Amino acid sequence: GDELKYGFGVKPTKEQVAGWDIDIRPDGKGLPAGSGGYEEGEELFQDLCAVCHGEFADGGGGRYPPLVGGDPEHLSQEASPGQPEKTIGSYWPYASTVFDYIKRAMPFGNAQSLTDDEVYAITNFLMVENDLHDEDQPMDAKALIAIKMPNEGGFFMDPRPDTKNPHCMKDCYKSVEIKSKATLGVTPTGEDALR
Amino acid sequence: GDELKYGFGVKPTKEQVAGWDIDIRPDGKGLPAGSGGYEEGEELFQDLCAVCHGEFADGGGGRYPPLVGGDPEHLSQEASPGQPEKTIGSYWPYASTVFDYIKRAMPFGNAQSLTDDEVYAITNFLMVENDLHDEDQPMDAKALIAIKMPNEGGFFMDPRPDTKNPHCMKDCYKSVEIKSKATLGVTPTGEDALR
Amino acid sequence: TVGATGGAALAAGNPKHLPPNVPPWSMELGDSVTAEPYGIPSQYEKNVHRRTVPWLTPTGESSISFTPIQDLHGIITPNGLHFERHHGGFPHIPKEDFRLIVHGMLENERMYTMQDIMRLPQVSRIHFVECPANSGAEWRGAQMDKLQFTHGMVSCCEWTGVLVKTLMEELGVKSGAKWVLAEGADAAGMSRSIPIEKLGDDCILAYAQNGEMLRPEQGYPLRLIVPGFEGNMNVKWIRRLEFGDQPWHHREETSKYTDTMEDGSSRRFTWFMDAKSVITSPCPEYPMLGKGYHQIRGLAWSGMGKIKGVDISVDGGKNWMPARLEGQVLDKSLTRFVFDWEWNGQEAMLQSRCYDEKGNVQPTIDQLREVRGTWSIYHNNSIHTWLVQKSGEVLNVQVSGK
Amino acid sequence: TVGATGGAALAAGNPKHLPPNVPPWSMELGDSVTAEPYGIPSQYEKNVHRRTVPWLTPTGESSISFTPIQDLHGIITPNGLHFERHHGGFPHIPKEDFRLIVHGMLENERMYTMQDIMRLPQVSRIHFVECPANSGAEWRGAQMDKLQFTHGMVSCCEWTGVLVKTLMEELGVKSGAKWVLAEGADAAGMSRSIPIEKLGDDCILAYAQNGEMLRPEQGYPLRLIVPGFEGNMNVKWIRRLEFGDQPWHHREETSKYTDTMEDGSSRRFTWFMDAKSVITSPCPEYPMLGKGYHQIRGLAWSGMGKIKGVDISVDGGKNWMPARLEGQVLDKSLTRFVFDWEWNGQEAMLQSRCYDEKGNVQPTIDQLREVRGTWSIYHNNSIHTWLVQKSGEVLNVQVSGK
Ligand code: HEC
Ligand code: HEC
Ligand SMILES: [Ca+2]
Ligand SMILES: [Ca+2]
Ligand SMILES: [Ca+2]
Ligand SMILES: [Ca+2]
Ligand SMILES: [Ca+2]
Ligand SMILES: [Ca+2]
Ligand SMILES: [Co+2]
Ligand SMILES: [Co+2]
Repeated sequence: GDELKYGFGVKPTKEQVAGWDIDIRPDGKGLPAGSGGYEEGEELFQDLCAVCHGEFADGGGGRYPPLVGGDPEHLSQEASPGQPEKTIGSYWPYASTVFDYIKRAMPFGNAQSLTDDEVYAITNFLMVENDLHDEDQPMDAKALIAIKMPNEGGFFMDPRPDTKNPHCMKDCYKSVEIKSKATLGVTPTGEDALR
Repeated sequence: GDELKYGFGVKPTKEQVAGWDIDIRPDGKGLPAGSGGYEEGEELFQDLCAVCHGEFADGGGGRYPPLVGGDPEHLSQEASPGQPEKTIGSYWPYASTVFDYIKRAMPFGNAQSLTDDEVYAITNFLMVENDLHDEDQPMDAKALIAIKMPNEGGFFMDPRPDTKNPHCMKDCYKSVEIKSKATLGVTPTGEDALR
Repeated sequence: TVGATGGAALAAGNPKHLPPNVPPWSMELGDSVTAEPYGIPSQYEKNVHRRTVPWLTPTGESSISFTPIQDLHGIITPNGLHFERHHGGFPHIPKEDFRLIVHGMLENERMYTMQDIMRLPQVSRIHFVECPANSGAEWRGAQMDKLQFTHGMVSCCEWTGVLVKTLMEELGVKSGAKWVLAEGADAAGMSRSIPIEKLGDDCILAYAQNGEMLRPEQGYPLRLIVPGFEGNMNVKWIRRLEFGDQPWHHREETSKYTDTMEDGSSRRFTWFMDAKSVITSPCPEYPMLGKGYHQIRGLAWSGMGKIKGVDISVDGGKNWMPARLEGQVLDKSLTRFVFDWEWNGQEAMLQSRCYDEKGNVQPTIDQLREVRGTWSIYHNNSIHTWLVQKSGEVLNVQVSGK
Repeated sequence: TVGATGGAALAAGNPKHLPPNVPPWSMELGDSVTAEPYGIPSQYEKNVHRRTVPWLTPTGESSISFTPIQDLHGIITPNGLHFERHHGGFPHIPKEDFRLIVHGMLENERMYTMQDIMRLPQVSRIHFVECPANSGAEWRGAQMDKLQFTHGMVSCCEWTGVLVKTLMEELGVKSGAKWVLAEGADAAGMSRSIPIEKLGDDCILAYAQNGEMLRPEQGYPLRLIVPGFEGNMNVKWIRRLEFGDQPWHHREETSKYTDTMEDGSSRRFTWFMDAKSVITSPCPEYPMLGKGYHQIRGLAWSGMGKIKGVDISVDGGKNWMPARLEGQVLDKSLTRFVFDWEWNGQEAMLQSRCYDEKGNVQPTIDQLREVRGTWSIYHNNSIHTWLVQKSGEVLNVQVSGK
């Protein structure tokens, strides 16, 4: 344009932008037209996703992340000592993220290969499995945005700095005790350290 | 030693130092015992050096530097326009450098392989060829140091800074003329730029 | 004075090559110039390379490799050793096929080639990049047995590129724009929401690291540098910047890279990398060589500015002494510290504690857990302890002081 | 405003990979972490490497390779691209077989292993190394047709090692010691006399460049760094330092590296690398892309201190405008400058002229020849001129102004 100081590059066409403008926001901005049913989604999931995420989308006991499981009421240490189980239903604040992430990144190895209808269908399946959607209802933009995620209220903004080390220089402790030691050999050596 | 702050390393033995302490100074310090004659030197030169530096040590028209040639009186542009021919006799300020350099670096590909007697012999040969030594006299430390190189007086200490750009910013010249242009293709491309 | 001269015995070498002998390399010609048109490290440094820990992630394409900081000096990380953190493997993108689309709440939208980007006014800045999962395993206790794995997800280069601010000024940001989505062209389409004040401050669309074009695994041909912020906001292979008025809350800032507290609530947008330091010598990979003088060395850095100082303790935090900062001390950059120590051969607990120019002081692991619990996964910037044993061996431990 | 947008046309790329299409690398997984445990450059940057000019020297073992400064940014030279200047090829020395003997006019003589050297107090400094023969061919007139060959014998790294001063203080220098011989373990046994004031000032026995151990061709495992002084005084594979009271006048400071004047007399010990600069963009390898905005970029450096400023002329030196120094401005280091230019498409003669903090101003080639003649071979730090043609092509020329 004339008012550009340098003028490098070109104005992208609407089509060019649309091909890459795949992001979804929590308020639904970016959600495409389309919809998908639960059964279709379940079938797609079994065909394209279950090999890694398990038939029931709970990880299947394998290496890949579970997409179902955990409990949004059990994220505290009091309720669940140790690493809480964080999945879509137990942890994610917004439903939009499910659609966005599947569309841009899954299946792993063939990202951005699903049609929008297919993403809606798979999202339908996953939301049903996470007890967040009725399997008899289609999933479309409107239905997705209507879903209020159980852990939406569980997030708050970064409050750091949050530690205050008094910066003591002398006689800071009476005694110091070793609480844990790393086990030798726990990290790989030789070829094992190269995938 | 006890008085060392860090104490790393060890005190080298005299032998360890002597094995590497090969440098020669203009006043003769470092010159080893030994000597060599002109004919021996000439033979050694033909056997070990002439293949690169030419039978007469003048470069032989090849790629390697001449060791004989030029004229210490002809280093000026008035006497010899263009690159003056700089060799041992026409340019080097000290005879010691000849011994030092041959001992540490030549022959190229088998450095530090000559005995001290051999270096004296080859030095004898080269000094004779440079009109700086009598071929009937042996070359030893004393004889080497006695040689006063013709261009010894031709050197002086760095006087820089030696330019004074007035750091003009505006209207510095009335006119500017191109005096030369590089020829395209003079530097190698592709595999030719890798030896 | 000290008398630790174990060096000679420990680094014996082949007697044929030692003084007074003249070794072969002082006699035979070496390699020619351009024997390696693009040089490679010495064959005697083959041990210096990135490493991964296969059991940390499901697969190598979504995984981490660690910089061998135990083998490095100064503050620059050489390009071949920069740590990796990928979510879909790293692509090999032909430069001429690369495009960056900048769109959304702008007066002018634009699509750039690499040639376009490189014609814009250029800046060069030295900054660290650290993954917030660095030292993450240590939340639970001393876990990793080597420095490369406790602290190796941090690197530092001179980055060259165009300030995003330059683009923003040229294209004109519409009023109301508060957030920008940065999205990569990798198979993960890695995306993060960046607050616009930060983006227009010191963020760089970078194409060079330590002088040459980015490495494929660092985002060739273009990446975002968000100085001092979480590693994965420094989006690699960046293909898109969308200007908007709300954050996107995408997967890498909700499911991941959020920090869950003891009470089950979670912090989001935990952007700053905190002030952090670690001793790199000695360490498990490079134990003590003997009693006497040892220069303790390490690295310190802060996402909030320059490092102001580093203190060293050799008794697990009871007493501290100031270290010296060596070389360049730069904003949001690795900083080298050194400290002269006399080791008496007894057990010792070595710690470094840094503080930055904004007044932030590196906390102990107890102070951190007090506030954040043990399961927040990320942002473990705690003071790290090496237990030096009488044998000289160095172990990763965690300590508590009363 | 300007309208130079040749970029899109010039960097077309494969339409299948361009927006709105999603290219394969955004869909298929890339390479895993540690696919390259020691990383290598992108296959699309294969053109970026050192080059030599075979006809400059008799043989590759005594020769030069040039850094491709036309392809670089910022001030750091990545290790694989550091220029080379060897006199007997470069050796591959096993670290454990390496020894440094320090002897002569000292209270204590010492022999060190690499382990010993690395235990000593460490410093890290960013310095350029330049061969005095850099730009040497240009004394006679515009000779080399490419920037890599007119100015590529200069590189800049972060060097880490022990200050020679530290050794001198420990070993105790005897009164009367004024000169030190630095000698290498290569097949040339490269030796230079160093004045003791300089050696004890900022000289470093360096073992690391840009964080990792030296490259074989840069002196692995140990080299001398003599900041700001002639390249070959930075002795590589250094095996010996002898303290004495007289200079040695060895071959590399008499037969070579001395400067013969018009009248036939010759300067010796011309140690300082003078203030020097060159425009790296545009240049013959990277011509102008079109009319309008072009950020002129280049490098400036001085062996006497920091660069204070750089001026740019586009009319062969008639008029000058100040450039901006970008990034780090350090003592005896490469310094990046940038200058915003609007090219009107007409012929232009671009020059850069630097000045350092000591008041030295880079001279024109005429000013240099006035003092030194044309045949002094070394230390050509003259203002360099690029002739920009209407086609955008850039030629190496020399000009004279009246
Ligand atoms: C070949 C293995 C594989 C396949 C097939 C696969 N995924 Fe994944 N999935 C992964 C991996 C690995 C991750 C974690 C990626 C990361 O963290 O970088 C993941 C993560 C996810 C996540 C985010 C989980 C979280 O808690 O953050 C979702 C949702 C998901 N996958 C959905 C799907 C869907 C839907 C499909 C099929 C259309 C699918 N995946 C197919 C491997 C796979
Ligand atoms: C395989 C080739 C070769 C052989 C054989 C050789 N030289 Fe050389 N010589 C060279 C090269 C190449 C140089 C220049 C080295 C440099 O500048 O780094 C040189 C340089 C010299 C110089 C310095 C010349 C100057 O003007 O600075 C002297 C003296 C010399 N050689 C003597 C000898 C002697 C004596 C021998 C035999 C004992 C010998 N050379 C054998 C290749 C050779
Ligand atoms: Ca969008
Ligand atoms: Ca069903
Ligand atoms: Ca419950
Ligand atoms: Ca000596
Ligand atoms: Ca004869
Ligand atoms: Ca004469
Ligand atoms: Co965070
Ligand atoms: Co000189």
